[in-house]
Amino acid sequence: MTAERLGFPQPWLTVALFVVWQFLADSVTGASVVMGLILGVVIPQITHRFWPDSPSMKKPWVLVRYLTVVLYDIIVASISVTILILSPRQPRSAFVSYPLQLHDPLGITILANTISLTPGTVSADVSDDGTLLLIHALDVDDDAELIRAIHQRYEKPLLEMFR
Amino acid sequence: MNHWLTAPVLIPLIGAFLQVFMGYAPLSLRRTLGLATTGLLLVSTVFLLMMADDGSYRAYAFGNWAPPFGIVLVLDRLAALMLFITALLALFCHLFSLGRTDVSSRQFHALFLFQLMGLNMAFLTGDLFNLFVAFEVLLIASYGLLLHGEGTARTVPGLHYVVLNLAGSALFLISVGMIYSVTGTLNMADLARIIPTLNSGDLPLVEAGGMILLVVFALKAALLPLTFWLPKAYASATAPVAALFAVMTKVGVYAIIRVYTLIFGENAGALANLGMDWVFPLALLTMVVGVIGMMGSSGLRTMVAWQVVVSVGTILAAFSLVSEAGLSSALFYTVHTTWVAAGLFLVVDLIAAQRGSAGDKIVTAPRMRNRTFISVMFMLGAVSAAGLPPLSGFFAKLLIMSAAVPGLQMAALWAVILLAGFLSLVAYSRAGSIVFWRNVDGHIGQPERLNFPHTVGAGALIAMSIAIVFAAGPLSDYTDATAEQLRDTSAYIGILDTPMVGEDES
Amino acid sequence: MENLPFFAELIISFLLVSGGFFSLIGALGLTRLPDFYGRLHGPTKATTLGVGSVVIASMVYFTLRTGELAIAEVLVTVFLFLTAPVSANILAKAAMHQQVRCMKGTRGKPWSQ
Amino acid sequence: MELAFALIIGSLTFAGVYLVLRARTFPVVVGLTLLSYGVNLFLFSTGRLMSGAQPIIGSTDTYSDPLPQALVLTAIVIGFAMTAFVVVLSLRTRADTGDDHVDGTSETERTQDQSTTDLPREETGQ
Amino acid sequence: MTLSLVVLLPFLGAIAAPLFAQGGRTAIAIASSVPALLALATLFPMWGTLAEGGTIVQSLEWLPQLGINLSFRLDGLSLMFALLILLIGLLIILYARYYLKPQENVGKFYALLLCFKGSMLGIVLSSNLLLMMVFWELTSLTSFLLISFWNHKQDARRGARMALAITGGGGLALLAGILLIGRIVGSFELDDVLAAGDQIKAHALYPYALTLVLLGAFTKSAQFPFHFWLPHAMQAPTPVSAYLHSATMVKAGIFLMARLYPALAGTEQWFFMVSFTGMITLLIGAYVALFKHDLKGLLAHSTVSHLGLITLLLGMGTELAAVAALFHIINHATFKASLFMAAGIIDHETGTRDMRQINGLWRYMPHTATLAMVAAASMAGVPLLNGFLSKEMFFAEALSLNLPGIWAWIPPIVATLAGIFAVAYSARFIHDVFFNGKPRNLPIYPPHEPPRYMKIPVEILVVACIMVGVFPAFSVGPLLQAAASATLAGEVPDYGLAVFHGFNLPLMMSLAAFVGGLIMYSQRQKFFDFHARFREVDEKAVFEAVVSWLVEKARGFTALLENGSLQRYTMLLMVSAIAVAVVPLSGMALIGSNGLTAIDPPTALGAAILVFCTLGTVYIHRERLTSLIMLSVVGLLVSLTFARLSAPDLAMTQISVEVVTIILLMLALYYLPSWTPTEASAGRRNRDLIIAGVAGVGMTLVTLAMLTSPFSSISDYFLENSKPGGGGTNVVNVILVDFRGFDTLGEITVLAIAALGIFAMLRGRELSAPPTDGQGHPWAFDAHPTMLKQMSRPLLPLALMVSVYIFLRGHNLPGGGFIAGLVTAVALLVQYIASGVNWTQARVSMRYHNVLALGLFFATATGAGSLAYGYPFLTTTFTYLDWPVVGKFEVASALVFDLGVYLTVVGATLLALVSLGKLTPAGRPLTRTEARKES
Amino acid sequence: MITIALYITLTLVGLAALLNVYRLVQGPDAPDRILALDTLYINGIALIILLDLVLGTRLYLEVALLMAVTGFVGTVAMAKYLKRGSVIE
Ligand code: NA
Ligand code: NA
Repeated sequence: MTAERLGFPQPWLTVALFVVWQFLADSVTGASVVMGLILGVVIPQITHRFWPDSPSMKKPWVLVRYLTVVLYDIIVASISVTILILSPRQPRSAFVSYPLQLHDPLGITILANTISLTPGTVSADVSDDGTLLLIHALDVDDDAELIRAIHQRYEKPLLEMFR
Repeated sequence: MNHWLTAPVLIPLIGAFLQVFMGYAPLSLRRTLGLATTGLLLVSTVFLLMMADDGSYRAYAFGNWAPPFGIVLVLDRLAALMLFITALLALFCHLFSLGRTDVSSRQFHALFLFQLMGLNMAFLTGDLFNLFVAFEVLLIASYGLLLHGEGTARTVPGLHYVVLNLAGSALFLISVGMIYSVTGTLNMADLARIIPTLNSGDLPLVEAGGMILLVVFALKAALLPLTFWLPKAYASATAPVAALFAVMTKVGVYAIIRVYTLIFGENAGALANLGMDWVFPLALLTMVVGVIGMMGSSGLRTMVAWQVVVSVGTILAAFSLVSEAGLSSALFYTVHTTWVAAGLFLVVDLIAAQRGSAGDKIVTAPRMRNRTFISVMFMLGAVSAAGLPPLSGFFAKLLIMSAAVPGLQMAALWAVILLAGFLSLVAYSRAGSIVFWRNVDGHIGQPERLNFPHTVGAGALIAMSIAIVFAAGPLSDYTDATAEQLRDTSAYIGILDTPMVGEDES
Repeated sequence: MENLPFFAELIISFLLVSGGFFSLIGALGLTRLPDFYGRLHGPTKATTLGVGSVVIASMVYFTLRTGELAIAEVLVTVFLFLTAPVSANILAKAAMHQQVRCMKGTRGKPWSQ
Repeated sequence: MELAFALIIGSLTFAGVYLVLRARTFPVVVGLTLLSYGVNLFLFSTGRLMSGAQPIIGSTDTYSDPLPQALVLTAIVIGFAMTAFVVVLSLRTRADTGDDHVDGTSETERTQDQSTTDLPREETGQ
Repeated sequence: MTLSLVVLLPFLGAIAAPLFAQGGRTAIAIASSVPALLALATLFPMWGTLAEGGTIVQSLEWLPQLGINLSFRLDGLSLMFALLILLIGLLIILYARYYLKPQENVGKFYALLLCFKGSMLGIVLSSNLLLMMVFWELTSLTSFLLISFWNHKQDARRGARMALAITGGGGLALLAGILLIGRIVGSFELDDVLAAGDQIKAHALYPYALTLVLLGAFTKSAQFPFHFWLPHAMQAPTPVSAYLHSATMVKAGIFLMARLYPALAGTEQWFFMVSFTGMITLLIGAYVALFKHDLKGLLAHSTVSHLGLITLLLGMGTELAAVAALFHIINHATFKASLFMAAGIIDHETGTRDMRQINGLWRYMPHTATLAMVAAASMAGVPLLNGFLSKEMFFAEALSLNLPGIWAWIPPIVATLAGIFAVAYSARFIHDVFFNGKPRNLPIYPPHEPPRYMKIPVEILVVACIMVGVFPAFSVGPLLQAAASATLAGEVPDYGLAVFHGFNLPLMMSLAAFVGGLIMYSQRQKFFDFHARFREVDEKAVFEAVVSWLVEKARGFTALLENGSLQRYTMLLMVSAIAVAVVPLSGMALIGSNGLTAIDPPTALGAAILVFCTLGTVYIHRERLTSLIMLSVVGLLVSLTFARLSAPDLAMTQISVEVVTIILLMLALYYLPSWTPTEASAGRRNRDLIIAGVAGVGMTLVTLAMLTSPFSSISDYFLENSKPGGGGTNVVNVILVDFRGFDTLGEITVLAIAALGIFAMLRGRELSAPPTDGQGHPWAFDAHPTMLKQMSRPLLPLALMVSVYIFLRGHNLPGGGFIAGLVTAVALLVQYIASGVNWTQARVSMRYHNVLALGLFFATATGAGSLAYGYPFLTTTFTYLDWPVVGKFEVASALVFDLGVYLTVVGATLLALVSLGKLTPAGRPLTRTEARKES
Repeated sequence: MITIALYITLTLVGLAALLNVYRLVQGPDAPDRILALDTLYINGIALIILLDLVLGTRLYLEVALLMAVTGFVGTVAMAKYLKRGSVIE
């Protein structure tokens, strides 16, 4: 609340925007910093009403670790998918319903995205009550194993961040 | 540079976006502002008319960029005349729209003013591509106005009108491209300067471009065979809109006159008088088809719509005589027909409002209220439109007929004009006697009473056909001067040397 | 284009070619895999990754060539990585609604929308 | 290069014109869109074709003609406005006539109701 | 300008008269006679000059370009007619006072009557042919209104329209004729025309001119074959018939022939056309008159016949004949007017005009009877009455006309024959009305004499008949002399205006006619039986049938062309464009002097895909979604093409417009069928394929030729001045916001108008949407999927930032207000897609109307700002600032203009698409759970 | 070396685009086509960046950025149409 009055309705967003502007400006100069700050403050003022349930994130360092893991997995995933695509054998596809422990919708979304980007899985749907996540696995034998892996590797850190 | 030149564009533009701002302000306020805008516009055009009458070309270079690089507005007699015709017409149409038309949508006044902005832009611009933009402005506004109003009658004609004009715009761009791809310029004066100097290898593209451009303008002007979108569209539009549209076809005519006197005129070397040999016969055919349409109309609105077609044919026939006299007479006739046709649209609307379910249909109905006033208005309009003395139409046609030089052309022109006059006389007298005199007993639910805006709006425009008679001398002096000025293309090209602000000091 | 150190050129070239390669793989997946849900995997990963490596190549190239930071390209990749899963998700939902057939032998079945 | 480009414009024009001549609103709209693509490309090409010659001062040594680019940008915007309008108008036509035929009704029906319109004459008694 | 006053007075009266209508019939009658009296007073002093054969011409310039001037001329001829018009006019006014019923619209009647009088005076007094033309058509119009005075009567309406069509149409022919004469003479002034007689007759255009002029004259004066309108004009109130259709208007044609006699007469063509027309008319009129049971019908046909007689006289081409014609004009006017009035009285008093009912009125109204009988006798040509004198002259001329051989006999025989009929119908008028037993069931019985004053006009006229008949030289001699000299424009032959010329051949002919006529009347029953064999044609019905036929054919023809098929109209447009372009392009070199350049494989591949998808869009256009997907591939590739060919701004614009267009079409597709039925026949499809094919090939060739030909444009100027003059390195953007900023202003206006138009078009409309999709699946339930919603949240701030970025760099690098605006718009659209209209609308603080209006305001205001510094609209300025930390940066007024563009784009795009999104029928379940609850 | 690599990459991406077009034409279902379209957009992005590299300029980068945005939005709109009919409600 006070944060809002200070003009930082979504501090994390302000930070993010500032960083993004530096990227857009291709460099960190006086001008880009000033402009980045201005926009970082002004834009949330305009848009915060469009993000009512803005994230309340704890332990941001966890995010960093998480991201590196994901990036690594993406590469691996791509290679495995590549092999699969090139290999003649029929893939063993399955639809798996994943029981969610996360409640924060953003958390769920991040998880779903991660799943879509990593080993042969695409998150196809989230139940309206946000308890189930439907996953399509391209090539998997053991659904339980898949669920466990996802929980260990992704949902845990996310649970740390969004609790 | 004289800033007044921008007035006819800026006044309606500003008026229009104020209307948008005030979308939810009380209607009375919006009306007052709207009328004030059109009134102011009329004043400014009168001012420009007087200014232009010194016979010089005035250029206004936007952004202080010298032509041909920047866009210029060019004021000459022709432009001033068209501006004035439009502004006067607009004022009375706008007046007429108060009460019935402007209540059915908050956008009406804005669209109406945007329409005027587009028209004036088209009349003033000295840049070919900017002419395209102007056309788009006035077209999109006209789409909005045409579809304005309750009911579903105008939807399909509106769709036809829109689709055809979109295709037309595509053709416009193609022709502009063709011309630019050779001449490398868009400024009309510059084009007029360059085209006579082109070598034969470059001609085909430019000529083709010029011809396609003619087709585009012919579509706007509803010249045969591109006529048939018009009657249903105009007949289905609300009265003030239809009346205002009386000038829409004239924009096409104006564009033809401007481009085919200046760029492809007599001094265009190999491309001199491009396409005029197509226009003359088509114009005559347009008149014939138009008057047949009048004959066959089952409603008064349709009849007047066809009258518009006839008048387009008449103007272009006179123009394609390719002579100063012909041009002058064409302009004189334009003044007359624009106002009178518009007036007729409004009068017909009054009639329809008096006849209950019979509306504007040419059928018997119970005796209408206010018959004397309305019937006199109708008769004056009809007599003038049919070209009978003593009203403006007669003198306009007389000028056109005496502009023709003896020969086959003259024979054809006279024959068609007189035949058209005769048939429209028959058509109007038939329609009038059925509508006004053939009454069945019974009474009409609640006929609308004549109110001030309606009476004045319609009356004034019809009265113009008398005013023109009294002003015939000065008016034809003006149109003569205009024709003379238009044929002196070198003077127009002279605008390329207009000094920019700051230049003349240094 | 003026010369860069061999090592840089090598990296850039590798990134480029692998980028093209992954794009092609994505397309192949889209072409070869038997059912829609299968095909969904190709683009979401391979093609995106392909663009990713091309982007990095370009960043490296321009940074080295101009000597000043050239990082704006990152945003393209970031954006793609953020949106690709969502596209996949909503497409999957669309497919399930359309009752697009799954390859035989698929365990489990899509939800009704 | 020129040949390929010419063929592109030709095919866009062909496609556009053919679809514009269709009887239903939707193909007509698609046709108009294609036609405008073709026209925009044509207008753009009146400055002739160059690669890597973007008219941004200092970015190269030879610049392509910027004027057609500006014109096309205007044309695209206007074309967009017009497309939007005609799309909505086609919806309203559907709503008002219950049909998505460009003439509101298919030709056969129209010719029927035309023949039934009666002709009021003086001598037809009241 | 006293003469113009004479013409003007009646019109002024016409305006004034109705004001007296309240004062009753007498008041208005008196008021209406004032103009005529004043006019007479004005003319009177001029008699002096005319007596010495002089003419008075007064002229005032009006429209020199047309050669039409307000010039009037008074000479013998015009004076004679003017007097007829004025004097008889006075009598008519008096007569009408008693004829009209109080409850009738007397104001209208007298106003019209005066208008007519003015027009008629205009005709006879004009000294400029075009001016005369004006009045000529005015008489047609006023007579139209007078005939239809009782417009509740169908016959009146029809008769009026017929008269208008014939005389008005003839007027148009006359106009052409006059214009030709003007061409020949080089002036429309009567003096010049009359002086140029020989020149005219020698000219190649003379035959046409004469024919056209005579067409005018014959139609007006009811000459065969145009005579039929006159009898039907008798539907008018009797005063009108008496005035217009016997005394004055119908004489206009004759007047014209007399007026132009020196200019046109005296040639073979004149002789044959005029005299033969006259002869036929003379006979037909006389013959038919005998069989009319309607009093006015009889008189009308007799009028036709007499007009024919006068025409015949003018046609003969001899001076004496001309004099006779003039003389007969006077005489006919007097006796026929009085007869009409008498007929009117009878009608008035008996309630009918049918001679089969009207009998033996002598016993009831001896006074009227006497008057009528005298007048009728004059009509029959009984000696000592004026009719006799002119008829004698006519007979004499008919004899003196020396035609070759057998032809020489025709005129006298015709004359005598006509005379016989004339006597016969006159006899009938007398006997069948006033004697011949008792009246049969008259509507008004017993009839008696009319009011005293109603008879006065008749009395005066009858007296005139006798006076002229007995003392011709004394009564009309001078007037006739003056008129003759004016008509013949020079020497008048000496003609004896004596009552008795001795026992000569003409007298014998008169006697023959007299005896023959009486015999014919006594034997009338035989003739009636004979005549009854031919069924009479009702010209009104014929006319009406012709008009209806015209209307029907016209309607068919129109429906044939204007068949309401957009496909045809578009086809016509395309074909026209192709047709006009083909001719010039046929002479074009396929490949220009620059020749072709090579293409690299990837580009070629792209081009191939582009062409393929374009044709694909057409090929599967009936599967709408698929064709739409194809379309967006095309859009994507067009964007790539722009990038490939050095147009980054266009590439960005294209791609962002593309997506909005696609969303738009998706929105639309929801309400439309998802597939297109096969509408057209194979023939139609092939036709269209050919048209499209020609267009495509044409554009290909044009492009090819254009691209390979050398080119130079004004653009170097932009490249040079963009940075120094416009302060930007992105030349395209500088052109848009500066060099051609006015285009951009127009462009955003278009965008704004389109959005407003769309909003207005959809306001308050509910569109019905299909319950299932194309394959018949019912629509899914969850409207706003979680993942999409979540992703859309951060998207908005990011997109806004990108917009700012693209906006700010636009002036120097690819980008700008328009693209930035579209990015913002798209980002907001994603909010609408992901979270719905209500959710988003609740969070948008400003009405899109105002956003776009604000945009227009910014653009215009920046433009107007320069006016303050005396620079033209849209003049831009820029400067460089150098701030600590920030460093050096540019501030340009063009940026504010671009901000206007940005706002307009955002406002317009969203207003359009959102008002489309709002159409969705409310109350659809938004989630699966909701849906389950409902079911 | 980079030049060669560039042309190899261009060819590979070109082939990829070709295969995607094949899928787009082939279908069989609307989702397949939309997926193909989405992938084509991503190829387009790659091509633009490659163009930048070929030309040695970064002026076309924003085109790629916009393609990323619009490609996503277009896909979403089409997919939502398939599911729900009304893209905006
Ligand atoms: Na009798
Ligand atoms: Na588009």
